[in-house]
Amino acid sequence: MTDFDLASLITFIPAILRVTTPILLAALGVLISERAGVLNIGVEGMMLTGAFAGVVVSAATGSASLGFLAALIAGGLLGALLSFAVHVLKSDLILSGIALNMAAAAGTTLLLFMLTGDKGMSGSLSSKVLPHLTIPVIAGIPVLGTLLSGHHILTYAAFLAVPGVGLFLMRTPMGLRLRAVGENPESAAIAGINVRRVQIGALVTSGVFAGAAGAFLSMGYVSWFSQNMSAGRGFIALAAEVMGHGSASGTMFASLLLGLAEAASIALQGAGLPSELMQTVPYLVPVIALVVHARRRQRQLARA
Amino acid sequence: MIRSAFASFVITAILLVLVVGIVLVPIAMSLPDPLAVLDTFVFGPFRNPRHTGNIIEMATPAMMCGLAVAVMFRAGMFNLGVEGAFFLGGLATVATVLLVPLPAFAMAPVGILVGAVVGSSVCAVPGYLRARYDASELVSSLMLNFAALFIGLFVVNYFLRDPAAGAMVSFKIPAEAKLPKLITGTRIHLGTLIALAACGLGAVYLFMTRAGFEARIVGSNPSFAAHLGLPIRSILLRSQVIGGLIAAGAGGIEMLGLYQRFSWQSLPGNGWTGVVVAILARDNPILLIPAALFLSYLQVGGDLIARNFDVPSEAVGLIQALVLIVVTAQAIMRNPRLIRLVAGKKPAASPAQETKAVEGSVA
Amino acid sequence: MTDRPLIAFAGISKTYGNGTLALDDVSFAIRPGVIHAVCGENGAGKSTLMKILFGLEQPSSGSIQLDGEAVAIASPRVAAERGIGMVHQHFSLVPSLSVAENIVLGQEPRRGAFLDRVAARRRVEELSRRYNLAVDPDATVRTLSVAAQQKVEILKALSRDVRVLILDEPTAVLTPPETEELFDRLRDMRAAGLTILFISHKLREVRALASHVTVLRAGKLVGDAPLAAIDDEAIARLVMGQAAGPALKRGGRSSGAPRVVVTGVHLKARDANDRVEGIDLTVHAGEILGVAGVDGSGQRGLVSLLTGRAQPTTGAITYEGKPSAGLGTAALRRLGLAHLPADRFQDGGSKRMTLVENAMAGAHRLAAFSTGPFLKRRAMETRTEEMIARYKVRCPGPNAPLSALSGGNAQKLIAAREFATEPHFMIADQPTRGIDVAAAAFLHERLAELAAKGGAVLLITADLDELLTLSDRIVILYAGRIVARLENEPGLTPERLGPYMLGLESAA
Amino acid sequence: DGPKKVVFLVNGNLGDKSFFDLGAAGMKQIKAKYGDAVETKVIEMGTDQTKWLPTFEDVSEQGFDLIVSSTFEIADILSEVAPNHPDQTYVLVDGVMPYEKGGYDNVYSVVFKQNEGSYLAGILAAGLLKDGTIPADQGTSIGFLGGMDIPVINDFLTGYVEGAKSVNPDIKVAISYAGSFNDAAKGKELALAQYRTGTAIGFNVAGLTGLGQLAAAKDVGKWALGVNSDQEAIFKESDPAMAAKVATSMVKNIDVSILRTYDLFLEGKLPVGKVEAIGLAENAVGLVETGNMKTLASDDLKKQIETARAGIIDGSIKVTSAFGLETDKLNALRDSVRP
Ligand SMILES: Nc1ncnc2c1ncn2[C@@H]1O[C@H](COP(=O)(O)OP(=O)(O)OP(=O)(O)O)[C@@H](O)[C@H]1O
Ligand SMILES: Nc1ncnc2c1ncn2[C@@H]1O[C@H](COP(=O)(O)OP(=O)(O)OP(=O)(O)O)[C@@H](O)[C@H]1O
Ligand SMILES: [Mg+2]
Ligand SMILES: [Mg+2]
Repeated sequence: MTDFDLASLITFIPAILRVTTPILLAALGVLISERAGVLNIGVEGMMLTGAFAGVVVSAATGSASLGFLAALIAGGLLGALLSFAVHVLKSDLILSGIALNMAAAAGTTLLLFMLTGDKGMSGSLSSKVLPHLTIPVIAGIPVLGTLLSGHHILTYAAFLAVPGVGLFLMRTPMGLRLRAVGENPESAAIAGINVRRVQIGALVTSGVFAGAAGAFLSMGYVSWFSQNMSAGRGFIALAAEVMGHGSASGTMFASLLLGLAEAASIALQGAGLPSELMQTVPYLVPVIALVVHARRRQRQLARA
Repeated sequence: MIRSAFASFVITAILLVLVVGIVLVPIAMSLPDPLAVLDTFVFGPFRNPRHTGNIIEMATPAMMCGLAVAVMFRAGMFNLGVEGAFFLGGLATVATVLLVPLPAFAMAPVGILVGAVVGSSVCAVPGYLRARYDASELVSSLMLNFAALFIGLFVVNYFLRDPAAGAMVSFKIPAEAKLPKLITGTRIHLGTLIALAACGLGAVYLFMTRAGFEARIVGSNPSFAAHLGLPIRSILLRSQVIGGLIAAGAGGIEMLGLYQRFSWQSLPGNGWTGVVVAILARDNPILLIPAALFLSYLQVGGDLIARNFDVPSEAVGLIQALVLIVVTAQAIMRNPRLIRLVAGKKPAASPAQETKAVEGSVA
Repeated sequence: MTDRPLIAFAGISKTYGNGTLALDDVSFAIRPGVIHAVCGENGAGKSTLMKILFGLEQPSSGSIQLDGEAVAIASPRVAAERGIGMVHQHFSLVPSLSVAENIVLGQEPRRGAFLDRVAARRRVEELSRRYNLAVDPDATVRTLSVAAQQKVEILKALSRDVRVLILDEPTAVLTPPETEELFDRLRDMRAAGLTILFISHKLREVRALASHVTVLRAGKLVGDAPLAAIDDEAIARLVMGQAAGPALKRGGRSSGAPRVVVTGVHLKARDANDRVEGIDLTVHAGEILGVAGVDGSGQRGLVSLLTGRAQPTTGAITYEGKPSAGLGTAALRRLGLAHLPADRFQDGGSKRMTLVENAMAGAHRLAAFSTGPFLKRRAMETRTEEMIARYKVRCPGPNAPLSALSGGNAQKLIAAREFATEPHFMIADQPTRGIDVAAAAFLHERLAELAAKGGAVLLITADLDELLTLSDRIVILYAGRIVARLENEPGLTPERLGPYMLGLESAA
Repeated sequence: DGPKKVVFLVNGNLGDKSFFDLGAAGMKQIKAKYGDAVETKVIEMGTDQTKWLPTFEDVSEQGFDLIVSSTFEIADILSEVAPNHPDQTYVLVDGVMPYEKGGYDNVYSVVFKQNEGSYLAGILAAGLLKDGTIPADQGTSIGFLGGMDIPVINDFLTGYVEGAKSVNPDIKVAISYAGSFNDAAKGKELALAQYRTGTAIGFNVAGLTGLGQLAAAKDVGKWALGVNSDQEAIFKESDPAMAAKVATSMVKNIDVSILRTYDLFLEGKLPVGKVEAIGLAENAVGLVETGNMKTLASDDLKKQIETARAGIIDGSIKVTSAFGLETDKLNALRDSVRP
């Protein structure tokens, strides 16, 4: 792994995009909820449930699209559930999110056991996966082909969703209302906006994104569901959103940075350093980046 | 005050019966002896002193982690480093008692102290980055938790590992370093008293000292703190250092109280328990004690039915998640009509939108 | 005009969650096409009543009739549908959004799926022209001065098709010409058939504008009459439950040694409204120096320099002879600085903390209130109770959260805290904004008393009556500079100040 | 008297596709074989280690005839509980009691020589490359994907490396650790990184994480080696294309050995107070030879594997164990094969 030439760098890029995809999808979901003032801590559980629903429904129907739809619906339903806890029962938002994560971890395992008799994974189900896309002309061009073609459909979806979410938040009436609700719910209510409805919508949408992120794990990365397979990515997504300072493009760059750090730590395994130390890389790089970024902001503010 | 607090407890109790009823009853009905299942869940933890002891053992780290979270949340810091601080504190404590030649009487106090100082870095570093550079403490603490985990595993593997052991665990903790047991027949140890004292001191700190008062001012309105000329950065940092010391100290106490060796290979999850407990207690150090005991009671009751009946442990997890949501449900808990019904009196003022405050500090 | 009332309140009572009885069986009617004033002391229940009409609060009992028909106004949306608009006492704008976005929020013009920004901007420009309230539609609200935000508030309320417009203390921060302009517009609107509910503590404004007045005291209706049938003194008596005391006499103090000297100070700020472009200023012991100026002329920058929250880019400030360079707020407060901030909830206190905590913050380090690291809670509480009594703060008790207080009462508590330290130098920034006549008079006495005892006072206010009543000398700020320095002689009138404030004249 | 009662205590959660699931499978086999004459039970104790001791104490008082549990961590728990319940019989799978200090006459320990089975896996992997069954353009090195850098995982590694070296002393082994046992996506990414840099066949010893290697092998058309249970069989029905890339699995017959333990217990022949190390000789570990390996491996290679098996059983071949191995020595071994 010492020959870090251009060729190996280019083969490295698909890995970065793969690692980034679930983080980015979930982080965009977190972004929508956060801008509406209801930070979705339950994104981890929603991801896991999405992964589960995708596998089970695609195995039952034999259709990857139906499985994917189920993943989105499952995530959205959990968003609705979280919002029920927060808006109807008036429970604490953070605590309800944590509880939702607990419930999702237990619930998916329990359902898996009831369906397959196995608590670990769904290997016995013939579930379907979503395709990788080859872009006709571009695929043939040497470097560009590797960069732009042959990725998983949800990788494209995730990156296309970035301007989509950005435009939605910054340029549509709904996005305007959502930001107003998140920043100052009293003022939004005075302006005649139904705060509760906007927040419910945001949590459901957030859940849908998390469901898509989960589907990427179980219908893209691998072709099965396994216990707790989200493995903390929801929390990484939370961090990515915060690092992105509330903008869609910022969230994308933060997710890419986190993905890059993770992919680098994977590629550097076997360089002879203790594996534990290599594993700290994906967690230290973001902290350093955060500080560098924050210092620059501070200087800019000081200069202004 | 007391009456409405009491009313809250009565409402909680009634609710719990309902929740447990809704989830557990169908499961229990499918088993041969449904009543025994319910009975074990509710009363089982008190039938055997050992099980009652389990509640208290489990509540000990929960109280301290809850306190660490509460101290930081009160200063407006959404620092999640308690998880990593607890882990690293446990590790550094064990490393100290194993590697540093100390007289027997000094092992536990010095070990815990070193553990607290070393482990607190997981909260203090994000605290410093926030105070100095205004870098989000949520992100850096979330990340440093994992960094602490892997650095900890590295230390165990290369410096503390018992090669005679078949797993990656440290050498055994010397018996002299263990915290004394308080009640025979249980594992309740000195750490429980430390945790209770810590909660008491935490209440004193937050509500009766100048420093705690200032931290709360910063936490509730930083602009007001600036108007008063309070040294905001050092107050923020101080709160997170204190939180880190408590959390890491709790890790050390847990190790010397209940463990034979350092054997964690992943983050033990006490930080999240701390967040849950702190929210249940509304960041009030005294209420942390019943909150932690309540959570542990649920856990022990759940474990008992999972162990003794054909109830999947996951079903117990579901019940616990549901209970958590319901006991913080203001729509029910603080429903003025309900409280009046139970206490026969008007409810106290509810501080406006507490969730909002937490969100605010995230941004 | 018909005689049938447009709005009728019937037996409205409101008890807040904490048990405060804010309104007690209030019934009165408002005829269409009039300007109807509502007066009352701080905490009398004016805002609460208006919030009920606007659907923000629900009455505990009683009902509202609109056009003779009982209606349930469940939310602001319902109110808007019924043609009711409101300008709030406390701002209801979203700081990070632009002026145009704030104004169209909730009824956005669309182009396809997108927000039609051009149409939004056009709508604002049109409103702004129609009502003669100049605002920049693209400015971010956060960067606007309080007065500019107030204008946005008014435009926002007017942007809906309203037949009833509620204005809860809209003039508190407007300059006289701006107020006059607003009144002209309001009269036009009335002429066009709009019904206006107008809340103000200033009797002069009520008389100039309204045709009918309703007075609330402690939640009860104590008076309801056409203005033609009632004189000022009678209204004041209804408001306060007693006759007003003698008015304060202006000036007449002898000033002592220079206490705060500002020389050639510049401050570069991100926001042009906060920039200070070279100010020389001396505040002497025993005098009240009034600062006039359209809001956003550099007052905020000046205050942040004097309170140690910002350091001058160039120039120097000395404090009792010592240079204050590098000293932060804490150090300055120790030297005897006190500051009544313009935005009481943003800077002046913490809504979620109790009255005791708000009142004692800052003083808590004094020996009287702490021993070693510990607070003396009993002493703090006793002291707060004294403040509450002395400043007549209407509240459920010292341990209630600040959020439960009406705007004016919160301001009184904060003033009590700032005066309590017997400061050497007091910066009073809009000290009586939104405060009732009696309370304002009380605060004026405190300021005068402080000066009489040798304190130096810098009074920044948009209320020119207040300025002229209290100040010994007056400086006028325009675009970060002092454009006039005047002795407050008996002949000085608001009209003389106007041209300086608008930058039309300079005498410095 | 009534049926015998046996309990298996899981110090974690089921679904690991490793010791715990295999232990539970062993309990099923006992039930299947003895029917109404036995009551079996599986208790999940979860990952919170402070709960394990109380569970053992409870269970020890509930009149079970045999209490079975696994992994080294349980040795510490049993060293506290077993002496207090001298009449109770315990079985510790994959862990050893400190018998040398005396006591523990009521605990039977059984450990698996996974290094022996892995030695054969190493021969297979290196052999497939050497004889060209896997063409050189697929890669020239072999891979190892571990869950964590811990002794029980490294015990697979030492055998695997030594077996491969016995075929080709210059063999290169790409070694990665995932740091987690339930992150299949990360396992896939780690495996892809290995395959990308010249690995042609990899061995996964990482629970659910390791299964990611199979997905990677399928995507890039290279080879995987399963562990603990027959991983080819897991996907045979649901994803034949993926199952086709599993050359074989190194199985650890924990289930079989638990059944054997119970047989011995019934016969009164269970060697309590002792540790038994079982490996190739006892058929406790080994390769799955009925699946892809049957057609994939040449006869020569199969013969070579047989020879090695015999050598290990008769003691002429010594396989290094990671248990008790110092970190330095292990690092030296890893360095010697680094690509
Ligand atoms: N990835 C992208 N590709 C193309 N256009 C984008 C992309 N992201 C954002 N945009 C455009 O930029 C606009 C701004 O969106 P974005 O989410 O970046 O907010 P922002 O204005 O940068 O927020 P902030 O105030 O935090 O800087 C969007 O409305 C959209 O038109
Ligand atoms: N949200 C609330 N919760 C509890 N009490 C409140 C709340 N809002 C107002 N009050 C109380 O209700 C009473 C009436 O308040 P309101 O705001 O209507 O007064 P106001 O007449 O508008 O006073 P001001 O002139 O100071 O604005 C006051 O005693 C106040 O303390
Ligand atoms: Mg941006
Ligand atoms: Mg009011």
